Order: sequence, then structure tokens, then C-alpha cells
Amino acid sequence: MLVAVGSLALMGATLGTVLGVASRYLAVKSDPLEADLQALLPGSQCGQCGYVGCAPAAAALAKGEAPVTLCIPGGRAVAERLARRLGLEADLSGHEDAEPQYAVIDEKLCIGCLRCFQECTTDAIVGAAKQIHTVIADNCHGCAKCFQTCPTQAVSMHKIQINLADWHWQKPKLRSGLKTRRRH
Amino acid sequence: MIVFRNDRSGPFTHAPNSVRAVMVTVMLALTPATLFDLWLFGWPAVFLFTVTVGACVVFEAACLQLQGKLLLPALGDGSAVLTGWLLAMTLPPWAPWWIGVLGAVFAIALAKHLFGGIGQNVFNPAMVARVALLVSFPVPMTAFTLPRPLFSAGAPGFLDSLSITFGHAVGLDTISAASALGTIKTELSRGVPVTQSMAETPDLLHMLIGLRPGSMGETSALLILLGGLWLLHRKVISWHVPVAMMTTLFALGALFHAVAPDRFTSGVFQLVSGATFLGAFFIATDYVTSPVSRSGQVVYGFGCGFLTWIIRTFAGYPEGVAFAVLLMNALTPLIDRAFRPRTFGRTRAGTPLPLPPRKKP
Amino acid sequence: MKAGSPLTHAAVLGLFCLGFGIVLAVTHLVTADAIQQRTEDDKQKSLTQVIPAGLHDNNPLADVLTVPGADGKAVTVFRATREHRVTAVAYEIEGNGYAGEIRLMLGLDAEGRILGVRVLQHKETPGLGDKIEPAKSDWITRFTGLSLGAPPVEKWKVDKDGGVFDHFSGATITPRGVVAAIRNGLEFFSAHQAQLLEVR
Amino acid sequence: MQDLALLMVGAVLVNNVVLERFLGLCSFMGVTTKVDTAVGMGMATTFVITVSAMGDWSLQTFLLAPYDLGYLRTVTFILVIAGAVQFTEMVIRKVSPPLFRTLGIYLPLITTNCAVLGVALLLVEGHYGFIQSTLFAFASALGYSLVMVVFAGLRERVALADVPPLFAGPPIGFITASLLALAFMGFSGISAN
Amino acid sequence: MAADYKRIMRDGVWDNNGVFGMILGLCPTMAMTTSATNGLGMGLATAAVMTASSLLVATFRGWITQEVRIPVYILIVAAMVTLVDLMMNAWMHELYKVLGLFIPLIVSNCLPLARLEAFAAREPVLPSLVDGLFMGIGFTLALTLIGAVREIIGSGTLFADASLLLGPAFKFMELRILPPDWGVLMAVLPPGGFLATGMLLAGKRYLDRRAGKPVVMAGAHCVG
Amino acid sequence: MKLFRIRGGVHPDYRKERTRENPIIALPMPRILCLPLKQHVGAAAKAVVTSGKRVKKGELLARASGAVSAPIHAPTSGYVVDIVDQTAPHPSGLPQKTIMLRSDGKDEWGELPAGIADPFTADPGEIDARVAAAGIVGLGGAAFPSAVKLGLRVGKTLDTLILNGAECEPYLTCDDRIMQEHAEEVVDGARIMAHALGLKRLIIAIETNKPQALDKIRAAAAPFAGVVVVGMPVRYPMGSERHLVKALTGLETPAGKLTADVGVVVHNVGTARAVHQAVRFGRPLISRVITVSGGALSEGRNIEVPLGTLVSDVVAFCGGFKNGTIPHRLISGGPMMGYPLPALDVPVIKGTGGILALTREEINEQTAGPCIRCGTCVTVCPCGLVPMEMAAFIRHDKLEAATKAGIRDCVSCGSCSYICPSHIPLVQYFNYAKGRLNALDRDQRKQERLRTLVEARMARIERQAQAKREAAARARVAKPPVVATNDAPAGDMKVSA
Ligand SMILES: Cc1cc2nc3c(=O)[nH]c(=O)nc-3n(C[C@H](O)[C@H](O)[C@H](O)COP(=O)(O)O)c2cc1C
Ligand SMILES: Cc1cc2nc3c(=O)[nH]c(=O)nc-3n(C[C@H](O)[C@H](O)[C@H](O)COP(=O)(O)O)c2cc1C
Ligand SMILES: Cc1cc2nc3c(=O)[nH]c(=O)nc-3n(C[C@H](O)[C@H](O)[C@H](O)COP(=O)(O)O)c2cc1C
Ligand SMILES: Cc1cc2nc3c(=O)[nH]c(=O)nc-3n(C[C@H](O)[C@H](O)[C@H](O)CO)c2cc1C
Ligand code: SF4
Ligand code: SF4
Ligand code: SF4
Ligand code: SF4
Ligand code: FES
Repeated sequence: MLVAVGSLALMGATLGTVLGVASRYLAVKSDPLEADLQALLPGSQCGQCGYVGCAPAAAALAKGEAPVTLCIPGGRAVAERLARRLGLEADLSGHEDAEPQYAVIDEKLCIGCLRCFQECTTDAIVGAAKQIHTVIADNCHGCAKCFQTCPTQAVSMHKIQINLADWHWQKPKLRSGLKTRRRH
Repeated sequence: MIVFRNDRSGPFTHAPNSVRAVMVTVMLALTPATLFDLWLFGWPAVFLFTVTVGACVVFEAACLQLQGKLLLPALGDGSAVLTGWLLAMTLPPWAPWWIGVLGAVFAIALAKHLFGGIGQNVFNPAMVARVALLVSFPVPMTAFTLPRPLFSAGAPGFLDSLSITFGHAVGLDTISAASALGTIKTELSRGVPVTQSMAETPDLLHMLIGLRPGSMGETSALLILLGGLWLLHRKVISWHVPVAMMTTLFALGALFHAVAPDRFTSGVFQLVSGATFLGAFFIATDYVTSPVSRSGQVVYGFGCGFLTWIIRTFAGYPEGVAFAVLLMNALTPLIDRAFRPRTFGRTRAGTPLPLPPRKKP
Repeated sequence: MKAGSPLTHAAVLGLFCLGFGIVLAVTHLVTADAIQQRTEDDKQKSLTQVIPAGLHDNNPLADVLTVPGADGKAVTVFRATREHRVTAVAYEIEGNGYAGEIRLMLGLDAEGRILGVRVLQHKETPGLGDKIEPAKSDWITRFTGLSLGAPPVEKWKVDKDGGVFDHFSGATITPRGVVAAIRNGLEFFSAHQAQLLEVR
Repeated sequence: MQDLALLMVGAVLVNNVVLERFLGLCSFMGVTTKVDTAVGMGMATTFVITVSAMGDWSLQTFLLAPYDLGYLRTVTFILVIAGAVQFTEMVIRKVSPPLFRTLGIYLPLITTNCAVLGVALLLVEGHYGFIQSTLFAFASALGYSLVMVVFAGLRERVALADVPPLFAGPPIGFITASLLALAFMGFSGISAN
Repeated sequence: MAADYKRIMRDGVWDNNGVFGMILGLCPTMAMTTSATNGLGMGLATAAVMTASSLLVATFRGWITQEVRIPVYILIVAAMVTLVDLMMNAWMHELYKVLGLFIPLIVSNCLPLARLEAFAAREPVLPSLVDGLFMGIGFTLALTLIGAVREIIGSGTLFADASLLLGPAFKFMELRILPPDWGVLMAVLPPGGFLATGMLLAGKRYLDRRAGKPVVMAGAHCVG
Repeated sequence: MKLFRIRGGVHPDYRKERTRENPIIALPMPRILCLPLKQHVGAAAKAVVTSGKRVKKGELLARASGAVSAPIHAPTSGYVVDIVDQTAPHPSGLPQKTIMLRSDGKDEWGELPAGIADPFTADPGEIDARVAAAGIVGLGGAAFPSAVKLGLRVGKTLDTLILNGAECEPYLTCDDRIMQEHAEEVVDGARIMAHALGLKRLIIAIETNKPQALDKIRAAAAPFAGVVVVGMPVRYPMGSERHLVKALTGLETPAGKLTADVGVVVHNVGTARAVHQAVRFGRPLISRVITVSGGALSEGRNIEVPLGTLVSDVVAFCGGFKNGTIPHRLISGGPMMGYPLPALDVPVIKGTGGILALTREEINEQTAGPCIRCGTCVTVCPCGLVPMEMAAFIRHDKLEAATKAGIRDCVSCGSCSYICPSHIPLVQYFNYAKGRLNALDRDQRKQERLRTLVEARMARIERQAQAKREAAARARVAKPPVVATNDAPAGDMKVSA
């Protein structure tokens, strides 16, 4: 009885010390978002997310490499919590999914008001006050901010046309003999 | 103005081959052995063969239908027929019909279509079916019968045969005879040395010709061998798997037999008994489940031979080809990873070759 | 959560260990007797199956004899006595089955006639070799009443090997192992009969 | 010698921890989507199983058995394992940072791997000596690593197949595992000879 | 988060079921489901452990420091398991003999620990208790279901020997579904365990899909 | 000569009989020629003519722009109609800047530079310059400016020139005919190139299925020491330069390097002839020999075509399509490496090796099935790749894995697609992936550029804010300024692309 209780307590104390020391001296610095995300994950280290444990999964989430639904054991609740936590930080507005486009300024309409110039984060628009502005198409990332601010609607957005140098073969279509009547 | 199709990149010439042609060639190679065996084991064998192949085709169609895939291209390639055919070749010829039907479920539904259909399965469907049946129904799956050639005396008539396959006319005990490997394994478990029990098995020539109890694929070793050689000749299969497998099996058999003839059967016996030839030429060579590179195929063949010998010699089951093939199937992705051809201009490790040392003129 | 010193952690974990150690130790105390009892019951039960209760007035579990067996292993023999005479003995025997060792309990009366055989443990294939369990088939009960002479020693085999015991279709190895084990058990009895029946 | 060899072959192939004894299945299903990960996990687990088997053996032999504390086995063993994992982590981190970088991330997963505790409990049941039990533990762990890597290879391939949507992911993983277990049944009965 | 008990219950039993949702606790799931009875027994034992340890962890949460969190949880589970082990051995001996090695293994069964970390360590006592209980019930149901499927196909019976586990009153549960000798042995052998679980997993997915629930593709990375 | 083994390869049905015996005939000068400004690898040429300008045959129409580029000359006399966007001879059918030249029917030569009388004593640089000025690009298919390759003598240690007469593509017989009919010119051109490269060793490699060509070239080369003519085994793609080099010298060009890095330069036989003409007679590259063949054509021919000739004119010259059948596909180049043309009204350009009008039966293109892992593609891949695996990765959009599997090492030879029993369009997968990877690279580069732009802008705004603060501080001291802010000097805003 005494041996039992004693030895068990001793083991626990020892292990506690070891872990305490370990945590003290071997602590790994982690970024706060990562730490937050990790705290939201179940911590069961099951590896089902495809990462070898919750910490790497949190890291991937923090880097935006993994979907919030990655954690199977966590289920819906964890996904929601993750989304909430990430939602505050990273607002993935739609422009990523939109087709790539670029802005064109109609010289006839441009009054040189400089508003678009001030909006453009990549300095894709050149021009000076009271002069006609133009867009350097190569520098335009298609955010359409200039399109929204132009008072005379001189800016139009155009889909980027492929040219001969950029053209490439399409991916072969799925086997036409199969999957034609897929129900799901 | 004529507009031409430009939806596909080259090449614009293709070899006149197709999956169906490949499968048909394999079936042709199997035909002599199959006909011989159907004759050897009579109507029940014919019925079982028909049921098995038919069930495979039916389940193939059902699986395609369920998944909403087109029936024709997949059914037409003949792979389901071939799977059923090979499965039937590994069953005891007088097994009841439901063995064939359940086998088709295991092979086609479980091992093939759950993985996405032809080409995508990781395990050999026919062997999955055979092993699943063996494990599930050891009694009917090890009840072999002595050859009773069609129209010979002692062969069951058509009606009798119907009830052998579809009813329960014959008690298993009355027909059952062990295969050569089975006999040796059983006798060994009683402590009878191999040298002695070998006397009870048919002599090697009979084994080769096939006048002995066993499954269809076992009992026509010679014709199977010929069919296999023809496949080699037609370049449908390459020599790597069969040669590696048979050499390994023979070498292990011969070596251990030389050391302890009481315990180990000879190399020649290993070759002619069981499904060695069928396995080496028709089963281990299944494209889908074997490595794609030549070097990988040699390793795979070696593994099949080695595991077959291990299982035959030490494990509980008398015949090891099916298990060996499945085990090597499992290793195939790793073999594919490890044994790939060397890329032109690169070392095996994948780094660009060093420039050759060159003299300045 | 607060980051404590190693000693805090040691204390936390240590205290939990202490607490649960106490809980466990107490539970152990409470259950120990019952568990002991159950374990004995288990043995008792397997013994009563091979030694009918009416044959003895002692506790066979307490009357234990250790005799070296044929292969050098010690065999633990439980003896049933009535009025200080050994009426029956029971001991474990082993045979080689299809999937490994089969352990059985063999009960004999003082003349060496089989009172009962029961399988204690086996790994035979369900549906095939497991017919040696009395729950699955009455095969194992057929040994009751037999002895080394009846049938004759050379007939102590399965029918496939020329003996008198039938095998299961498709599974010969299991019964073969069991029959051989029982035969060996009987031979052990006849080899050590005097010692086994000797009253202390 | 021959016995030891047989014991080891048996532990690796015949009574494979994962496929026959059903231990460590969660990591078997969870951490096998990539071969490289499975290799790392296998190595780390092998190490921990072997080390904690030694620890547990000592505990059993020198504390639990002599003082008749069998009922504390589970609790103490699991503490030893947790300690062993922690210890392993520290040692590797000190001794070989590169090794730590490859194995370190797997360590936390191992504490809750049934295979570790399972092997330790099997050892107690088997009444092996120290050398024997260490080898047995090592061989069992090898068996674990073997099937982990093989299974990961299979899953990598299945991931590229057109598995019906109903079965894609874990279901086909289980079915693949089923067929793998079927293949491993070929080894059954090896120890009998 | 206000405790939404209905949701906790539904999560435990169906949506986030230990076996079919989280894919955890697989070792007993495979090993103890050769029959419905075994599955039921194992499930009940695990449920008891989960409920008790959830309660304990939620209660002592404040005391447990981050660094020794895992060992303490494990310790709690281990202690509960040992309690169950001892009590079963003493008072439910028949079942104890069947479950054997796997009772101690509840300790390293990932499921209880995962729930402790994911739920009991964060939520109040009562929800934690409910979560532990219903996770346990869900686990029990899953095991019983897998066991039933394997038993019917493998041996043709259902709840064979249930009276040994639950007492003679439950003799009525012991059914024979298929004629004797009809069983497909593979179902009760290791491959059958994986196969049955895989099939049932797909079955749950089918039902979820039909009910219009978004199917969380377990492991988005491994979708074929 | 000892040949070294190369792995893989296929033996397609060569179908060369149709045109093998047909001598090269000149195409009557068409009325209109369309000359795209980019007919070669590298930067497009810059037009030096404007619409309405009259030109003589051989006159410069567009000059090379940049180090890797080639000029374009008038194939005949006439006047420039326009420089417009015209459908390119390219599978995309996208438009391309093209000089439209109307022939005046006189075919009047302009003034040509004088030929170099003895090229073998001339300075290599002079030959380079002449070849560059003549607008010669590789006629073996790649259309890489030849002068750039001849310039490799600087910086690389070379020892061998290989003349590529393999012509391993099915159908094509133009190189065969050139070697038969112009053996001396070919050998002379090759020797000139060897001289330009400073090389003594010249190997002319010809597949043994062209015995007459072999004989003729042997005879033509006999007088010259150091010229070796080698019969190569018939196997596609023996003509691929890396494999040819390996087969002939045993040297394997490391991945990512040029054959010149192992000391070997490879040129096509047609290129050699063009060099001969440019160096000896000062003639620019204004025509080339192509094979026109295929089951859908009434007649197969080897034709010397002025560059810029519309494919429709070439087809008409061969009697049009057989019985009015529309070919299943119209191919530029050989069937293995060539590409489909979207229409008939696209020009023949410097890189066009053949025009094939193929029937459905000849192409034998079938619905792709799943890969059955037969491994033949692995066996035949001359580059030691595992095509089935790469295609599977690409199918699942795992481009990174495909890159690791070696997609960048694939030469798109088509052997794998040719042989695949499941008729999987493997090469299209690879072409798609290569295109996607390039696009991703471009995107990546663009992203990086944009990021620097954003940073520059932030810095600028910060600077301006700083300036404003300072100004405000000063204003508190002095009088506030009246001028609006924000009009930063234009120089600050213009950011070069
Ligand atoms: C999966 C499987 C399980 C088997 N299990 C047993 C068994 O438990 N007991 C047994 O005696 N034979 C078993 N056998 C059969 C033996 O391999 C052997 O064929 C048989 O015992 C020989 O008996 P027979 O002479 O009655 O045919 C099994 C066979 C297989 C394929
Ligand atoms: C899917 C299916 C599975 C069967 N499985 C078995 C079986 O495992 N064992 C069996 O004896 N009969 C099985 N049968 C029944 C047989 O068709 C036949 O009725 C039975 O073998 C009669 O056996 P008996 O002669 O032993 O009464 C099965 C039938 C079907 C349709
Ligand atoms: C697969 C493949 C096949 C080729 N076949 C030939 C060929 O048959 N004849 C040829 O001249 N060039 C062929 N080439 C092009 C050569 O690799 C090389 O570019 C050319 O010989 C260089 O000569 P050039 O610059 O004079 O065109 C082939 C290229 C590849 C990738
Ligand atoms: C040489 C060769 C061998 C084959 N062997 C088998 C076999 O052993 N088992 C089988 O089910 N199918 C076999 N097939 C057919 C086919 O590959 C098989 O149905 C696929 O595994 C289904 O995806 C074979 C086909 C060929 C060409
Ligand atoms: S916002 Fe519109 S009007 Fe003003 S400068 Fe830009 S383009 Fe011109
Ligand atoms: S769309 Fe965005 S990036 Fe492009 S010019 Fe307008 S503001 Fe600049
Ligand atoms: S196209 Fe690429 S992958 Fe295919 S054979 Fe040629 S080099 Fe190999
Ligand atoms: S040739 Fe086609 S079917 Fe064969 S392995 Fe290659 S891609 Fe697959
Ligand atoms: S229950 Fe999860 S590893 Fe065993």
C-alpha cells in the first residue's frame, strides 16, 4: 500500500520535474497566431489533417496553406473557431477567384484628376495632374480600385488576353468515356 | 474556310494497340490450357468456369452502372473477363457455384471498382478473390478432385454435373483429393519426411502434364508454360517478372533440398507444382499491380518467388503464390519509388550529371 | 495558463499521482478478495468439468502435485480425494493444432479412464478447428470413458491416419493434435500412476 | 538463437502489431498519407517502443512483481512511456539536432499510440528476459514501421486513383488496409514450423 | 460557449462520432468487434472511462499546468481504466475475460485523450460530463454496429453469448441470422474488421449526403 | 564506328515510301507571301519596311533584334502590302505580326553580298556574321538561330560537330532528298560550320533506312579527312540531339546543360545546306524544303517552298485533298513532334519541316482509357522518365510532384503517347504542365515585381508624408505654401517594367 502510493507519487513528481525542466529549457518560440490556432486545435496530435501533429497543422493554418476544415477530430466546432480566429486577421475577399484582369483608361474620358493614381497600390498608373493617365498593364494586378474611384468612368476592366508567348496546351479533358453520367 | 481540330497535341500517330488487344492476347494464351482443363475435369468445371466469368462481367456492369460510368468502354476491354478467367483457373474445379459468384464480388467490386476500376486497383483482383475465398471457405477451397476427363468412365454426366456445381450432390469428402503441395504440407505436419510423402504425389512428368488433382491453373503446367512463352514472344509481357520469380523459387528449392531433403522439396518440384507457371506468367505479370520499370519488375519477381517459397515451406497454407503476389502488390508502390530508370542527364539520385572532365585545347 | 517552476509541475503531477495512487490502492484492497475468488472460481470451473463434483470431498485446487513430464516440463496435477483416497486427477496437456498450441485439461479417474477433457485455450480457425470446443460440437465429449487400452494405443489416432476418432471435414490437423495430446496425457498417467495416486 | 530469430520474425510478420494484434491503428490510419511521414513516424516509434519496453520491463521486474503491485501496471507503464517520449525528445534534441528536426515532430503523437503500451503489456504476459523482451519490442516496432511504410506507399497510389467519391479518403484507406491484412494472413502459421 | 447539450449529444453519437467521425480509438474497434457482444462490452467499458475522466479533468482543470497537462490527463485516464479493470475483474468477470488485454489499452486509446484535450479541458463540468458520456455512447454504438455486421456475416449469429455479458435475462438477444456453416469467415478475421469499418464509414457518408449534410471529407489532403 | 546504346525509343510505322522517291521540286511562286516576324526561337524581328515598299528577292524585310533573333528576307520581288496581325502557324491559332508580301511575278534578285571565296581560310567570326545576316535558323525543327550556335566556340571547349541526318520522324523525307540531291552542298556547309566552330571532327549521322542518302553523302565526304559518315540504327527519336550525341560519342549531356557543354554541336543537314548557300553565294534563307504528305492528300511531294507560302497553296500544288476529303488533322512537322495547324491559311515558316494532312485512320487516335500501368511508356521513354506517373500527378494538378518526377527533363518526343495502349494523351499532359509551370513562374515573377512596386510606393508615400511634416513644421515658422501637394515629379512615378 505504502510502496504503491509512494512509488507512484515519486514517479509523478520526477516526471513533473523533468517536464518542467524540459519546458523551461527547451521551450520553442512560436508565433502568436500559430499559438492561438494551436490552442484552438484539439491537440490530440492524431495526424489526420495530414500534418504530423497539431503544431505543424497550426503553422500551416497560420501560413494559410491549409483549409480551416483540416481537423477531422475537431469537427465543425473547431473549424468554426478557426475560421473566426482567422477571419479577423485575413479577409480573403473575392478577387483571388476572379479571372485575372487589368485596367484600361479611356483617354477620351480621363480628366487627369489623379484619384485612380492615388488608389493604385502598385503604381501601375502613370500620369500627372491634369494630364491623361495610362495603365502599365504589366504592373496592374487587377484590383479594380481605380475602376471604382474614377469619377468619369474612364477606367474599364479587361480580361487578360493570352498571347502567343503565354499560350499553352489545355489539360486533356477527363476521359470522355467515363463520368458522363455522374450522379453525385 | 476549313478549320482543323487543334484540341490535342502530338503525337499524331499511334501504335495500333489497345487495352482490349492486350487482354485478348492474354486470353488466347490461356485458351489451350483452359480447354485442356475443362476436358480434364468435365462438366462441373465448365459450369464453374462459366459462372465465374459470367459473374465477373455482371458485377463489372453493375459497378459501372452504380457509379454512373459508361458501360461499353470498360466492359469491352475484356479485363473483367480475364479476371474471372484467371480466378476460375485458381479455384478447385468442382467447387460449388456460389464460390464463383462470391469470388466475383471480391474481385470486381471489392478489389477493383472500389479503387476506381481498371488500372487503379492496387491489389490483383483475382488473387484478392482467391485468398478471400480461401480464408473464408477453407473446406470447399481445398477440396480438389482427381481428373475425371469428359466422356471417360467415372466422369459425371451432364445432369450429375449440374447438381455438383449448383446443388449438393457430392459430399466433399467423397471427391476430395489433396493437391501435391497440400499432401506434402499435411504429411509434414504429421512428421512424415518430404522424401517419403513425395512418393505419394504424382511423378514430376504427370505433374507437368497435369494428370493430378489441383486447380485448373495448376494441372496444365505445360500448356500454361507454352501460353506464357507465347505471351513473351508477342511482347505482351516481358521476361523480367517470370524469370526472376521462377529462378528464385527454383534456386531456393534446390538449395534447401540439397541441405535437408527430408524437410524441403526440390527445386523442380517447386516449379511444376502448384500455380507456379500460372503465377509467374499470368498473375504476377498483371500490369496494374506490378512495378512499371524493368528493374522494379526484377525485384518484384524475386519477391514473389521468395515469398512463395517461404509460405509454401513454413506457413500454414500449402500454396503461397496468391499470398506472395498480394504481398508484393503491397510493396509495388515502394518498388516503383525506389527502382525507377535513371533520368537522362541525371544521376540515379536525380542531380544533374557532372560535366565530363575536359581538356582545354 | 501560468508558467510555473519545475517544482510546481513536479508538485502538480506528484499530487495527482499521490491522489490516484491512494484511490487505486483502496480500490485494490476492496476488490482484491473478489478477484482472488474469481480466479479460483475459474480454475475450479474447468476442474469440475473434468472431475465430477461427486468424486471428491477435498478442494482439488489445494491438493497439488508437481511431476516432471515426458519433455522435462513440470506438470501440475490436481488431485481429487475422497476419504483420503485419490479418486481422480486432472492436469493440463498440450497439443499442436493448426494455428499453434492447444491447451486442454484432462481428468482421469484412478484407473486411468477419462472423466472428461476440456479445451482451455486454442487458436484454431473459427468454423473449422474450433469444433473442439464443447459449445460448438460434442466431439470432445466422446473421449469420456476411454482409456489407453480401450481403444488400443495404436488406434489412438484420427480415422484418416487409421485410428478410431473422426476428424472434421477439411480440418484434420486440429483433431490430430488433440488426440495426440490426450494419448500423451494418458501415457503420462500410466508412467506416473503410482506417484499420482500415492496418498500423502 | 533460433528461438530468438523465430520470435523476431514472428513479431515482425506473423503477429504483426498492426495487422494481427490491432495496435497503433490510429497512427496507422492517420499518419500514412505520405511515405516520408510514415518513415519518420516508424523510426520515432521504433525508438520509443524499444526504450520504454526496457523501462517497463525493469519496472515490472524490480517494482511491480516483487511488491505484488500488478494493479498499478497500467498507470506506471503509461507514465514511463510519457517519460520515455519526453526523454527521447530531450536526448535527440541535445545529441543530434538534424535528427530532431526529422523525428521531433512525431514524438508527441507517440504517447497515445496503443502499440507502445500494447507491446509493453505483451512483454509482461510473455514472461521474457531482458534481452528477449528488448528484441521482441524492437521486432514488434519494426513490424509496425514496415506496415506503416508499405501502407503509406499504397495510399499514395490510391490517392491518385478515381476512387468513387463515397469511398474516397478514410473508407478506401480501411479497405486497402483490409486487403493488406488479407495478404499478411499468408504468413500465419509460420511459427508453427 | 453556452452549452448546447443537444448538439453535444448529436456530435457524440453521430456527427462527430469517435470512430466514424474522428476515426480514433481504432485499436479496440478492430480488435473487439468480432461479435456484437464484444463490441458492446468494450464500448461500455470505454464509455465509463470517458465519462469519469471527462468529469475529473473538467473539475481539476484549474490546477493542471500546461506543461504537465498531457501526463496528468493520461494519469487520470489510466487511473480510471485501472479502476474499471479492477472492478470488472471482481464483479463482471466473464466480460473481463473476453476483453482481456484491451482494457488496459483504453489508456492509450486516443479517443478519451482527444476528447479531454478538445472538450473537457476547455468547457465547464456539466457539458464535459455530457460530452464524455455521449462520446462514450457513440463509441459503444459504433463498436456494437461493427461487431454486429462482422458477426452476422462471419458466423451468422447476432449477440451470441450476450447472456454471458449481460446476464441470463438477455438470452433472448442471441439470434441466429444465417444457417450454420454459412459464415464468411473473413469477416471475423482481421481483414474483415477493416473492411466492415470502411464500408460502414462509406455508409455513414451516404446517409449524411442524403440528409444534405456537408460531408467533411476526412483528411482533405487524402481525397483521391 | 562504335555506337553507344541509348535507352528506349519506338519503331513507328515510318510511311516514308510515299515521298521517298519524289525529287525536290520548286513550288511556283505564289501571289502572296505571309512572313511572320517571329519564325525562330528568341526575340521577334523588327520590320524595316512599311506597307507599299517595293522589295527585291533577298532584300531585308526585318532585322534581328537582340542577341538571339534572326532577320527576315524577301523570298521574291514584289511589294509589301501591309504588316498586320495574322493567324500564326501555331496550334493556338492566335494572331501574330506578319509582313504581307505581294509577288510581282518577276522573282528579281536584289543585290546580295559577295560570296566568301575560300571560307576555310576566312575568319570564323566572318562566317558567323554571314550566317546571322542570312537569317539562318536551325531547320531541324527547333528554329534556333544558327549563328548563335556557331558562336559557341567562344566560352565552350568543343571537339565535334555532328550533322543530324537522322530524320527519324515518320513521313518526312525532305532531309533524305536534300542529302541525295545536294550531298556536296550539305558536306560543304557542314565543313564550313566545322571551320567556324574551329573543329576538326565532323560526324554526319544518317539512319540506315536512307541507303541512297548514305551512299551519296559518303561519296561527297570521301575526299575530306576528319569527316565521318555513320549509319545509325533506325529508332525514333534517334534524331534528338542529346540522344544522338550519346549514341555517337557516349557523352551524356547533363540535365540543364547544352550538348556544347560536353563539346558537341549538332546541326541539321538542311541547315548545313543553307549555310553553304549563304557563305558561298551570299544567299539569305528565303526558302526551305518540306515534305508534304499524308493519306488525305492526293499526292505526296518534297517541295522547295518560298518562306511565307500559305499552306493552302502548298496543298493545292499537291493536288488538293484526296477526293475532297477533309483531313482529320493538318500537321506542321512530323507526326511525332509536330503540331496541329488550325487552318490552311497559315504560312510555311523557317521551322516548318513538313505539312501532313492525316486521316483519322493514320492518326489512330482513340478515346483515352485509364492507365493500366503496362509500363511500356516507361520502357520507351528515351529520357528515363516515368510518364504514367507524371501524367497522374498532372491529372491531379500536382504540378510540384510532376516537377520532382522530372517533367522538365521530358523532350516531348511523343514516344510514350505513341505506344500507350490506353491512348492516354501523355504528351499533352506534359505540354500542359510545362505551360502551366511557365505561367506560374511568370506569375511569380510578376508578383515579386508588384511587391517591390508596392514597397517602393509605400516608401514614396512615407517620404512625401515626411516632407509634408517637415514642410508643416517649417510653415509654422514661415508662411504656409499655396501649392497643392501630391504632384510628385513624373520621374518618381514612372517605374520601368
Ligand atoms: C484459413 C484456413 C484455416 C484452416 N484452419 C484449420 C484448422 O483450424 N484446423 C485444421 O485442422 N485445419 C485447418 N485448415 C486446413 C488445413 O490447411 C489442412 O488443409 C487440413 O487440415 C487438411 O485436412 P484434410 O486432410 O481433412 O483435408 C485451415 C485451412 C485454411 C486455408
Ligand atoms: C452467397 C452464398 C453463400 C453461401 N455460402 C455457403 C457457405 O459458406 N457454406 C455452405 O455450406 N453453403 C453456402 N451457401 C449455400 C449453398 O448454395 C448450398 O445451398 C449449400 O452449400 C447446401 O449445403 P449443404 O449440402 O451443406 O446443406 C451459400 C449460398 C450463397 C448464395
Ligand atoms: C525527339 C526529337 C527528335 C528530333 N529529331 C530530329 C531529326 O530527326 N532530325 C533533325 O535534324 N533534328 C531532330 N531533332 C532536333 C534536334 O534535337 C536538334 O535540335 C537539331 O538537330 C539541331 O539542328 P538545327 O539547329 O540545325 O536544327 C529532334 C529533336 C527531338 C527533341
Ligand atoms: C499480362 C496480364 C496479366 C493479368 N493478370 C491478371 C490477374 O492476375 N488478375 C486479374 O484480376 N487480372 C489480370 N489481368 C487483367 C487486368 O490487368 C486486371 O483486370 C486489372 O487488374 C483490373 O484493373 C491481367 C492482364 C494482363 C495483360
Ligand atoms: S480617376 Fe479617372 S479621371 Fe481621374 S485620373 Fe484616373 S482615370 Fe483620369
Ligand atoms: S486595377 Fe488595381 S492595380 Fe490595376 S491599375 Fe487599377 S488600381 Fe492599379
Ligand atoms: S514525351 Fe517525354 S516522357 Fe514521353 S517518352 Fe518522350 S521524353 Fe519521355
Ligand atoms: S503506356 Fe499508357 S497504359 Fe501503359 S503505363 Fe504508360 S500511360 Fe499507362
Ligand atoms: S486506439 Fe488509437 S492508436 Fe490504438
